[in-house]
Amino acid sequence: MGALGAVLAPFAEMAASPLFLAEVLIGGVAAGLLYALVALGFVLIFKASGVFNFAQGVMVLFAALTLVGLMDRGVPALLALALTIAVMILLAFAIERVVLRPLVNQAPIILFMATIGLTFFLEGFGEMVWGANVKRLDVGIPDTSFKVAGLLVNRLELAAALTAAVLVTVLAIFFQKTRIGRALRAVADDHEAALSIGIPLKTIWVVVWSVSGLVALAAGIMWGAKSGVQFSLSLIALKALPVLILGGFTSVPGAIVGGIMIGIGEKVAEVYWGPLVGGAIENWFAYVMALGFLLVRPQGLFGERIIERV
Amino acid sequence: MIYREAGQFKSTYASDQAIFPIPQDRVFVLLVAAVALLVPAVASEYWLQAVLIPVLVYAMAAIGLDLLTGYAGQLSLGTGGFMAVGAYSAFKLTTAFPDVNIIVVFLASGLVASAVGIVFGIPSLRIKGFYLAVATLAAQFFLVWLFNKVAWFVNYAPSGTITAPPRSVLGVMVTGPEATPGARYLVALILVAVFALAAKNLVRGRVGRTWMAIRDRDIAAEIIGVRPLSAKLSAFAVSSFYCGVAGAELVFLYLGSAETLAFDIQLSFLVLFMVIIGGLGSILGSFLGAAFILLLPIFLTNAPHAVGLKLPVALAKQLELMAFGALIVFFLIVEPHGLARLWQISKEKLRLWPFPH
Amino acid sequence: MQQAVSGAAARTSRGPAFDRAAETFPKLVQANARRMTDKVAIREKGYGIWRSWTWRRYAEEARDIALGLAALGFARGDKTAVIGDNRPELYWAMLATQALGGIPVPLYQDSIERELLYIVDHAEARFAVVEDQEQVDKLLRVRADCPRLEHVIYKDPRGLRHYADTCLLSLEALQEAGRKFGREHPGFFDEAVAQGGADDVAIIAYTSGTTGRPKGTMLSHRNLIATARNAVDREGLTASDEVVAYLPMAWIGDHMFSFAQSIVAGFATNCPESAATVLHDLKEIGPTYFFAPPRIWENILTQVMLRIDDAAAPKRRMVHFFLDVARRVERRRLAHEPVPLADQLLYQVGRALVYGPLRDNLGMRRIRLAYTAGEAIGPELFEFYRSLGINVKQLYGMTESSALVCIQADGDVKLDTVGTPLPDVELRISEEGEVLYRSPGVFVGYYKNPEATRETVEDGWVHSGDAGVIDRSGHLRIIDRARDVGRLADGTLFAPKYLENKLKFSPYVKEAVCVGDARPFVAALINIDLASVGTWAERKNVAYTSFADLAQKPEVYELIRQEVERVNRSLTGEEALRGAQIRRFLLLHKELDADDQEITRTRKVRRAFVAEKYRALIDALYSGRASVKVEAQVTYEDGRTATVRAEVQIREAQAFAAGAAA
Amino acid sequence: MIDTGRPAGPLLAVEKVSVVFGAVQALTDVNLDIRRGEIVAIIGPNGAGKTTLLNVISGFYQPTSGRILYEGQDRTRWKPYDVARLGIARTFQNVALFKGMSVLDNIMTGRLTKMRGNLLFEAVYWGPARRQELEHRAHVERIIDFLEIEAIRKTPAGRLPYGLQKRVELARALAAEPTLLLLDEPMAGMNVEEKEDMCRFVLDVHDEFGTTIALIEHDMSVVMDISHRVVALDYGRKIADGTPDEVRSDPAVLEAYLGVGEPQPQARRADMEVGPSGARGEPQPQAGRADVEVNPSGARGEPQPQARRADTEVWPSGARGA
Repeated sequence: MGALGAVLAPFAEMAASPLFLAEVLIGGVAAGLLYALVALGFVLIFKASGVFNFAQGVMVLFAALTLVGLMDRGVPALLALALTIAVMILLAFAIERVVLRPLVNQAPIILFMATIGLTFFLEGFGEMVWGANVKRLDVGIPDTSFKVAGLLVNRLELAAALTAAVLVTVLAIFFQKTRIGRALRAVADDHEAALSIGIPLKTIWVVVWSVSGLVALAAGIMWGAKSGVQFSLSLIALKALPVLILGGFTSVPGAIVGGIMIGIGEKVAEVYWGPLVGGAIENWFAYVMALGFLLVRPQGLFGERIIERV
Repeated sequence: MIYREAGQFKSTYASDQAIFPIPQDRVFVLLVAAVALLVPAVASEYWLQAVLIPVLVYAMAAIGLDLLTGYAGQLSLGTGGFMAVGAYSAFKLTTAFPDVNIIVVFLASGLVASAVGIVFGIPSLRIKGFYLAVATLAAQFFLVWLFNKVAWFVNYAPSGTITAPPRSVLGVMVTGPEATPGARYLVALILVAVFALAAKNLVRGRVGRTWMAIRDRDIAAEIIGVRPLSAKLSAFAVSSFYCGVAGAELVFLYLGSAETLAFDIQLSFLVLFMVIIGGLGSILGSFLGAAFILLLPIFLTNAPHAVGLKLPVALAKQLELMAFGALIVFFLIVEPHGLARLWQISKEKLRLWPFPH
Repeated sequence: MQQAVSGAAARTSRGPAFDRAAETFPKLVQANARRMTDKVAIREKGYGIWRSWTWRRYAEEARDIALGLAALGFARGDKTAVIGDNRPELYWAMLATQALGGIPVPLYQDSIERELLYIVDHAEARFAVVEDQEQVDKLLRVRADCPRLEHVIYKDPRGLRHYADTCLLSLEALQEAGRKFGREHPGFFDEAVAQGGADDVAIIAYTSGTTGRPKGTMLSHRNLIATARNAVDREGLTASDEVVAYLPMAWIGDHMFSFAQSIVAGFATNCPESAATVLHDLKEIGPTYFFAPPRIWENILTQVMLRIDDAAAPKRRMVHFFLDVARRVERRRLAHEPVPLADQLLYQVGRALVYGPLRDNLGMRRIRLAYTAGEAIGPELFEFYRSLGINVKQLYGMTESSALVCIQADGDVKLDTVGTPLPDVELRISEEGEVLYRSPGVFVGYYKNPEATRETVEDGWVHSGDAGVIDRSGHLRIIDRARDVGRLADGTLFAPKYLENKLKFSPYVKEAVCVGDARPFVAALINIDLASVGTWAERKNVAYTSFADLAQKPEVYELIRQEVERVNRSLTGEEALRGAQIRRFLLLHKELDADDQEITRTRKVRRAFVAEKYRALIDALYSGRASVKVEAQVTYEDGRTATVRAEVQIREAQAFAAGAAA
Repeated sequence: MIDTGRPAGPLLAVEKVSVVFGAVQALTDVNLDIRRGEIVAIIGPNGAGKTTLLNVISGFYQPTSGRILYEGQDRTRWKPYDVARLGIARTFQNVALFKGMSVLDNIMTGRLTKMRGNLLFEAVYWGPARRQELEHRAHVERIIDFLEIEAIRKTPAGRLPYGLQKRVELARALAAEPTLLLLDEPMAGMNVEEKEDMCRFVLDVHDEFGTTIALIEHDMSVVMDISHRVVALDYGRKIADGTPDEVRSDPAVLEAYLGVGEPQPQARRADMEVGPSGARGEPQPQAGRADVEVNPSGARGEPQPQARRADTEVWPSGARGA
């Protein structure tokens, strides 16, 4: 009874303090949007090239490092941003040329391992160029809170959430409305069909890796502004992975909704149940949550019923 | 070229299905075994401690992961977690029952890991491929977190580390501070040899075919009569057993003491690298992969010195990381099927020499 | 030049003393079963592994078959047709037939119904022991025309379960019936065997015949045993040798090597798993004793060269370098000249790097003794294998001589001879240049064809039909078929087969037919090798649609022209034949095919038939025209036929004067 | 026909089986009896539901309604691996060999239902585990001999030409010693010679082992030659069931194949040759049934797999020796 009571107690807590709950939920949504942003990077690349890009996390770090590094060297913020974008696009070209093209038609697991290799390389490279110490990234928005209808809202988190929301919308439009976006969707379903549209696979890969790089940059800026640009940034990729189980490797809406769900779930669990088990459960809770969800709904969030053919 | 196969004919299925059907290979294997047994007599302590022991220990883990990923086709990123289970089980068991032979403790730890592996293998019945890979991360993070948080696992040691207590086999100290590298090496060698043989036996027989059937064509396999539940969970069980024993060995024979950090996600990736670089679906590849992945950083660390380059420590570290990553990518491009395939091709070339194919 | 030569008198010291007059194969096998009870007599690859039978089992299996046949009413003198791939059971069936005083008649397994019908009917076979459904089907279809055929026994019951024909019986059931019969009639078998005598006919071997109907050559036990024993003695074969039985059982050579010699010497015969696996099984067994007609040596060489040409350039060059060294060394050895030290050293290196592995890969590493015969072997081909260290020797013989007349002795090997006579063999050359011989192996006569027998045998001397000379060292040298050797219009000697063999050494030439008798010059019809020319064309980016198309490509003509000129150049060193160089040639638009009767089933060109069939082409060769139109009937695999029209090109080839040899 | 002395009644009875995928009705009230010892051919245009029917029989799809009886026992909801243990084996339309394994191992895998497992014994390759490996190898070798694939037994299955792969797949199915053998287009994509071989093998299997065989086949000459009974499907419904001659002249079948009396969609493959070639009908240029036209892949009733989220293949398919 005691153990069960301890497990159930947080519900009473929630009911007792709805305002706090709301704050927790808002925090969860904000974190969730960031997860969604990182997850989007995965989804874009996976959808277009079938590559499980483990380097997405290190791309976040690398983008943020580059931006901060440039700003530290006195480059104006906007120019630094433009330069970083250029660097990320250049990186996409380099990856396509050096890693993807020679490995075309290899088994997905080989490509996956190659992206882990890429992770090592970028980590070493980033640190070599920009140094290994923690850097502050000032985006001009103070990390302070204000009250709205009795709720404590963090300015930075709000800005991050808004940016994420805007980015997600832009990407959705990009996929729905532009020619290349449609080609990207097609390529995910059928490589040959995509080729018949007339866009070379090579171009598609460069585009998705560039877009993923930009998404990584956005995530890097927001995360970096919040907790400083440091090595641990590359680990947020791991946080985005449960989102992929939940939302699917190829679903853009899945990544967004999944991200928010994971963000909220994780925050709630951390705040209300974490103390019961000594805390620090955010490392694994998201995974367990995603798995639990799968047991109930095997096809995931937006997956259709799977009909396998023989 | 070396092979002389004319006149080697098989008159029983047993000889036709032998692991090494060609006599020349049997001779070669015996030679390797003899050399491996004689190594402690000649190798320096550094080589034993820094190279040979870890190669053997990691090879054990790589075999475990290879059974799961290479043979049964279930991609796992939870190796570190399963190894942690083995290590902490061994620690708990040997401190609780100090009189039990440490080898028995290792095996028992493997069984514990095996049970944990089955539990975390359950999602494989529902999901495949990268979904499963991500799901196995749950095992990785949860298990490491568990051992970190629950002080019982470390016998409430304030440092949070587990330390290998001194234990002997046949009167020779094999773990703990007094165990010589040679003794630890021999234990690791014998364990990995025996279990590599067992793994080979498994994969060439009924259960191996079940796993490979699931890997190659899961639907056809099911229609042939393979039960996915038993096929996949047996793969998780056997694989985790190997990882568990490897985890115990890692602490008891190699590191001496460890905290949970030793079993983090990096370890999972390291072992996965070994399996991929070694060659999926090859027991031999697990050894080659382990050797390659462990020797590469040693080589990279020493390379600048060798050419007389003096680099700042931090820069050397970063360059090493870059070189490691770049070499991995390079290797995957050059030989995506791994060292075992290279070995196999060279062997075929030798057998067919002077013909190219 | 000598006109006659004889082999040494046979030694008689070997083996236990037998009553030679009563010696038969069944008795020898009984003796083997006593002397070498547990020595392996025969192996067969079946179900993926090699199964073996000792001499005791060999004797028992044959005995059960014999008793089974007896139970069916087999009478002395009855014939058993034996049809199928080389299978232990079929060898036993032959022995069983002999044990009962009957005569086995082996047939080619790929015979078409018409051929089968003729032989089964002519031989008056009452029994047939066959391998499988395929042969049963053929026999059942011709059975109406073979009234004497009563029982068809099959080894493999597969697909025959529902055949209701009462003449059918499985070998297993036959053996079972035999065992029962044996229990009921103890002593029957031994008595039947004891009744046999050395002069009983042991086999009727039908010769495929390059002309006319097949003739049934009757060979007695004495013929075969004496010949086998003489060869075994002279060549030093022992019970520990291994031979692979892969050539048709109906061919006298296989009968001699896999049956007669195996029984006489006690060595093991190995039967491959299937026709498709022969080369693989050859490698597994690694025979010590091997026979192949030039065609097979040639095919293997072509394969070797094609595979080596696929190797990376450095390796290819290395292999060719060492093969050249080997050839150089072998030439000196054959000429009994000293080999330079440098070459000796290089040869040792080459042995480690190339020859040894190559021999091993071909399954020829353990070969102590290998023969080629049937027709002349290209000297380059012969040199190639010998240079690898394979003891290939030429032999000469024919069905009428129990397969063997002459063999090159170890250490006395020449490129252009077929060796010296075996013990007890007398040899002479007739006035007309034809080879005549007399030996204990000379056949009893042609079955039901005394006229042909009279034509062939004169006072015990057999007319071989081959033109040959005996050289100073007593070696026989065959030039050609006696009736094919001709003279050009100007009187120059012209030996078509000699030229053809030289042409066929090229991997690109599969068959060649040379004409020139009473003509102003020699011309050649060449059949390209689709596999190797096709590969060559792919490498050269020459696109082609069919055999006919490929054969008429200018690039291919150029390729073959070089080969023809290579032959011409090599002739310049031969005094007698120098004048008969090939001046014009064409590439045939279709492959010569046994189904079209252009070549025999043993793949010998039917010269007369080809000359007649392609008369228009031959006329064109001598007309000076640059091309000729042909129509050909093509038979597709499904039996449909169609007429193909093609324009066949004709090219000139350069002739060389003496001393022009490179 | 083979008299096995078993109880009367069909070996397998499909009773009013319907299969629905989302909005697609793949099978509608299909009844089918497969009698012991017969060879039944299932024919029908592409997308008629033939493969779906086999999938339902082998337990891979669950029928939406209806029952399946095997030897009189209801086994409608059985899983494929349990169906395999009943003695039903099958081959697949697009060869489904285990490409990473040798031919021998592929066929050995077919004997799984006959093998018993004991991980411990297997790990030491000793005792019953070793014995069973060798015994089953001997059995498999008989099948190899039967199907004449001696020359390729150690070749990785993925490296074989298509025709041989089909033969190996048949071998794998035979290894299970099935009572009922389901063959999904065993001769598709083969040349004349390979087809003849395959026909012979199918007949030999029937003769030799008394196996009941149900096969899907397009080549009408093959169907006429080897089957005792022909069942025709169209749009997921059974439209004919009878002897080859009856079905050949059945108006519904003619219509399904040729669109006689109704405009024929061009997208529809009329790859069944019925009677003399003149009976094929003139090409019909008009647009026909819209549902066929919009789905260029021709698979009607059986939806293409959706972008399947749980099916990301990760390992190389190449052969891996160990």
